[in-house]
Amino acid sequence: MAHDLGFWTLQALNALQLSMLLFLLSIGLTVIFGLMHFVNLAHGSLYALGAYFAASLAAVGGYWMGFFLAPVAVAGVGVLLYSGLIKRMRKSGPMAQVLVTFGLIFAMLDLTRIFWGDLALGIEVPALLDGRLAFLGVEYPTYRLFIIALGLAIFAALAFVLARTQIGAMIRAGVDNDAMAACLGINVERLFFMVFCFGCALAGLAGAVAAPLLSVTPDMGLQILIPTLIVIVIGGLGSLKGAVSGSLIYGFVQTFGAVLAPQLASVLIYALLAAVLVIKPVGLFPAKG
Amino acid sequence: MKRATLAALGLATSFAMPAAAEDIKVGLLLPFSGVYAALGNEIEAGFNLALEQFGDETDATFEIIREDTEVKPPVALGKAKKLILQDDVDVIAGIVSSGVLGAVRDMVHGAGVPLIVANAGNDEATGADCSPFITRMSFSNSQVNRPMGTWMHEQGIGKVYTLAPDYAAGHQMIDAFTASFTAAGGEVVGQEFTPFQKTQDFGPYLAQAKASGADAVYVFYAGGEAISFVKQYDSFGLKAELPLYGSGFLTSPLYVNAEGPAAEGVITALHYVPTIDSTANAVFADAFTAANGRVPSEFAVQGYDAARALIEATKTGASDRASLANALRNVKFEGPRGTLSIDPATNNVIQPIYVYETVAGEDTLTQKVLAQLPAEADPVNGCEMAPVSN
Amino acid sequence: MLETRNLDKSFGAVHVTRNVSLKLERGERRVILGPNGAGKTTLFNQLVGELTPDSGSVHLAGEDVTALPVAKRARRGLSRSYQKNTLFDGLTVEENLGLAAAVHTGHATQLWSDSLAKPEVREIVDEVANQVNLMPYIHAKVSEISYGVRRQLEVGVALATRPLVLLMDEPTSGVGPEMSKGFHDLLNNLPRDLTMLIIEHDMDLAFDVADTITVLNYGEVVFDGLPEAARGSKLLKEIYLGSWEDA
Amino acid sequence: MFRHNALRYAVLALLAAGALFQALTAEYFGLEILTEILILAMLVLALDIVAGFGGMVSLCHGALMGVGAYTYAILSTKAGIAPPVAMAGSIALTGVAAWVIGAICSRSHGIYFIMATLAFGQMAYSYVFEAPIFGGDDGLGGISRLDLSFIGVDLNDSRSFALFCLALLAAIYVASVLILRSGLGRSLSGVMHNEQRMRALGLTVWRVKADVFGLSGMIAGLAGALAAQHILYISPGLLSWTVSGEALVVVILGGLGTLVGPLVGAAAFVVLKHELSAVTTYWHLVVGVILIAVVMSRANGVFGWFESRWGDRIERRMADATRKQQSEEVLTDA
Repeated sequence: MAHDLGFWTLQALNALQLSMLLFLLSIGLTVIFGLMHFVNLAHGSLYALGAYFAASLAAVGGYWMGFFLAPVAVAGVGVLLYSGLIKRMRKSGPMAQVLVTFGLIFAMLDLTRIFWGDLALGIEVPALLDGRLAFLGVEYPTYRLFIIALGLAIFAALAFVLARTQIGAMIRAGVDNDAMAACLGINVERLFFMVFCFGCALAGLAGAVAAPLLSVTPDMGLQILIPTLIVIVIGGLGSLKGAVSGSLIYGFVQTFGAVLAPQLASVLIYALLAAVLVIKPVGLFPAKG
Repeated sequence: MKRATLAALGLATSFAMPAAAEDIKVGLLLPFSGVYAALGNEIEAGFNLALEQFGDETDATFEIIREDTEVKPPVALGKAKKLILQDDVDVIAGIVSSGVLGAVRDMVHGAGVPLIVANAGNDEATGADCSPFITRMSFSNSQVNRPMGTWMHEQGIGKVYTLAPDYAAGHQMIDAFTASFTAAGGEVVGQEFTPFQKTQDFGPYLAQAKASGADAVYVFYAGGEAISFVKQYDSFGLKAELPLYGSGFLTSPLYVNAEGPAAEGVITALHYVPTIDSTANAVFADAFTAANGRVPSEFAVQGYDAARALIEATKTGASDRASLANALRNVKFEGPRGTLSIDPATNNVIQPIYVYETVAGEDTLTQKVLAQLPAEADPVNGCEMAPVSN
Repeated sequence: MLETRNLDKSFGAVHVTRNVSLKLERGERRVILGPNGAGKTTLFNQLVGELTPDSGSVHLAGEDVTALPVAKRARRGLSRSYQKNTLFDGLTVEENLGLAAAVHTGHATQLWSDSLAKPEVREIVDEVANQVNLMPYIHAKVSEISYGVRRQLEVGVALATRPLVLLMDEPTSGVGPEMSKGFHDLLNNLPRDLTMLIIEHDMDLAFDVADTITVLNYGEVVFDGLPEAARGSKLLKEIYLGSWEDA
Repeated sequence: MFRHNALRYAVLALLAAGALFQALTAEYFGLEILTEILILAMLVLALDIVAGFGGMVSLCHGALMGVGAYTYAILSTKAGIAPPVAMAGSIALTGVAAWVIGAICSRSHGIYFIMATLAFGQMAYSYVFEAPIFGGDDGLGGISRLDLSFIGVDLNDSRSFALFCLALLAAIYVASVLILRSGLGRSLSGVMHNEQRMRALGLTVWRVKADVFGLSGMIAGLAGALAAQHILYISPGLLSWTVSGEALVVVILGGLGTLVGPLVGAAAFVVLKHELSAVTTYWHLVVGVILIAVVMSRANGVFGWFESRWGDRIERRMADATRKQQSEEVLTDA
């Protein structure tokens, strides 16, 4: 294990890249949960949908068209889901929600197969982000640096919006106590709708961003779901801090686990999750104490 | 115990009623959903094409009953039982995953139903677990990789780092390569097996490969993992300093377009390449492309040759389970892959292996055959087969 | 029987329990009075272990139980009722009492037999049902009985663990004055050796049952003595009645 | 706590008669499906006990079943232990594993409980998937069935095996009812209704949860050992979280907390799956849509819907009768 500093820098960047991708996914899921107490297991399917939209749009108008329009398209699906299902499920218990969204996973998996086929798709990294950049003494793929930067930018933007703006205050009030928020004259229903669609858009964005990195397959949503859930449960549901810390923990444990203890790599993260739940049954930074 | 089980289940060979002469019931057992659905469809397309092209050569007619394995061994076993006991098929063809093959092996063997394997490559199926009823028209994991070890060393590559998914096929492919590569005098400087179907980010492993001091990297990945791997390998800029070699599934025509330019220059070995220069291949590839709008992959040719083998077998007059099993073991024909024959010791197909480089074609990627390595039979690996008696 | 020494608890900047020391003798019936937010329920929660005090200790029958979890304290004889009904809604009155009695008799974790069929459990259920006047409703589901009867059951469930010390958080909360009176008669008829600590809002009613009175204000004990003394206390009237008027 | 009512008895009798009829008359494939239903029924009973009566919505019961199946397979094939002992061993080991999971997760509630059990299930899945002794992704074969020839039963005959599973299912059903009616079962329902109060009454809540989870795990383990003997081949897919998810779907679609409902659900699910997959490879889509529709209808599953429509009427009539009796008693007391 005679690795130089560059090797570890590279691995740290890999970990960060994975963390940021997971952050994009988990933040939407966790805020939807924190605000609406809604468990959306189909969040991973929205991510897959984002990747497929991006692949189709990229074929027509290049990468950036997919990058910008796929989240919009997924948000559109979010609108349909919200008005068709979610709105009516809001008052149901977590079990009913788990089941409906479990049904959605099934349905959306087969719908993507019907529309896009079983064959894996791929899209190319845009010319602008192709190649590598010298960074911290290592050569690192530009596109991966872009993902890291995008994740950090969205984190910063969300932190700002939540802490400093009117809508952020409304969301915080809603997470804290939605009945109270309603009393304060906040249109909770509209707030939920907006947050849900925004969460969907972020999932779509994550899919669009992941597509050039990975392959676009019907089961990619199922594959990413478990890591995303682990992230938000370790971090604690409903909080930005939880989502970002959970993502970082997952990214680093997974990456360095693969390097240092490859035999244990896949069990490690589950063991960590179990440990966290034993010590803090509601995760590290839950929105409510 | 096993025999007793099957006898009691009412599956003994004597129980199988010979079907009406020359009307042959074929169970097509393939994944039409799940992760390998694309392979199932590809194999079926090839299978149907062969029936169309060569069906007239035999007097037999075929009734196809397709069943979806969902890539789940228990489901597949249930479907195999249904085909054998309820539909009373004469022969089964298909099977993509080795897990599914392992699951149905005892069933078809005990029931005495011939099985033409159209993909699953685990070495045991034509080794320790071989059966006179199981004939493989696809490949074995070792067969595809073994010649590459010698060939790569001949090209002057001394040190190699290997990567593959952590499951039986991954180990068999890499082990076969490692054995021949080290026997030729090469050195494997590092080896890693990544969690199967759970690895999406290969970055951590690529950094290790880079740091290993190898001259080249040899890998086996397939499907979605192959796409991610090839693209990520390229994005780290490793292709220039550390050439990428591998088992040919890595750049299969089925996936290479999703990999894009990242796949250019990757050199791999496989039992079929769509650009093989022969009449048989031209006939096949043109018809397949016309019917499906894409060039055929190795999976398509496996389905094609499986049907072809069945047709050849019926030409001998075989029509029931036992006679078909015997006839299948003796088929020999000239196909898109070259001359195919069945190794009498193991029932595995004997075929040449092609080393090819993925290169940019006119508008899509294409394959440039670098070498045709001679057909070799696998070692017997503990296979013992009693002949099938009628 | 029940004693606290210098209990202290804060939630952030809010000091909810300040250096509370109480001592209840066996069979003593003490009522805790105090305005809303005086820290009465918080004190209860620390006594039974649902909250951990920042400092100080709780002693039950001479033993320091501060470190013990809720269930262990309960098994040592500390039982409580809640200000808001915390009953088992889908079950009958009998089953509600039976659940508590079974914990006391050790049948609650038994796999081989029905706890409610055990004579020991039945005996307690019948006795408690008589003590809190629940006999006429014994087979009715909680959802089928009136609010007042539910308050009786709330105390009954706590009683069915056969406690040494019974803590009652506003047992008459939400019931009319007529019924409250009856409720206090019921409490007065409980065995004399049962130690009781009762949070009560209504001062007049409190005097019906109290042997001693403790008054809390801003988490602090401001009065500790006999009811007669309390009745005359000017301090008490000021702090207590003032806020009682708005309640 | 669990109660039978006229409707539940009627449906049980119908189910038993149907299963028996199928077991005695069906052809080979019908018996396969029946056995699949019976084994799934055991799993969903196990799940209904914890989820329907203890509020512990587990997403690791599929994995528990897998643990039972693998334990049986490993013990009987690799360790050379006699099948009956291997079966007892697999039930015991799965029970212990479940007890530990139940104990660790007992502090988590709601979605956290679901996620925590999911984590444990995935942990088992990953381990089995990767450890070479379990045959990895390819799975494990060469499994043999229990030898009951000493009482003249040959379990290698599918009909006998189906009847054997039916008998075991009946025994498990009775055991489940007894568990739910025991002191432990009553305490469990107390915990589900109001955990804080049970704790305040002196109950060691985590022990109750762990014990029931362990018992439920034993049933899942038995289902697993039977699944291994039924298919004679096992693969890690058995432990995947989607199996747990499907079991949960069956419990909910059948009717959570009714015991009888999930049995109906198991039969419906397996038959539906087979019928649909024969027609289309997109059967997941149909199942998904049905699932959404049923949950959206806000009924407690198919059986629950039926029960609330018809069962209530019967129940009310019975309740009226007892109440009349009670009021008479009160009058005589006075």
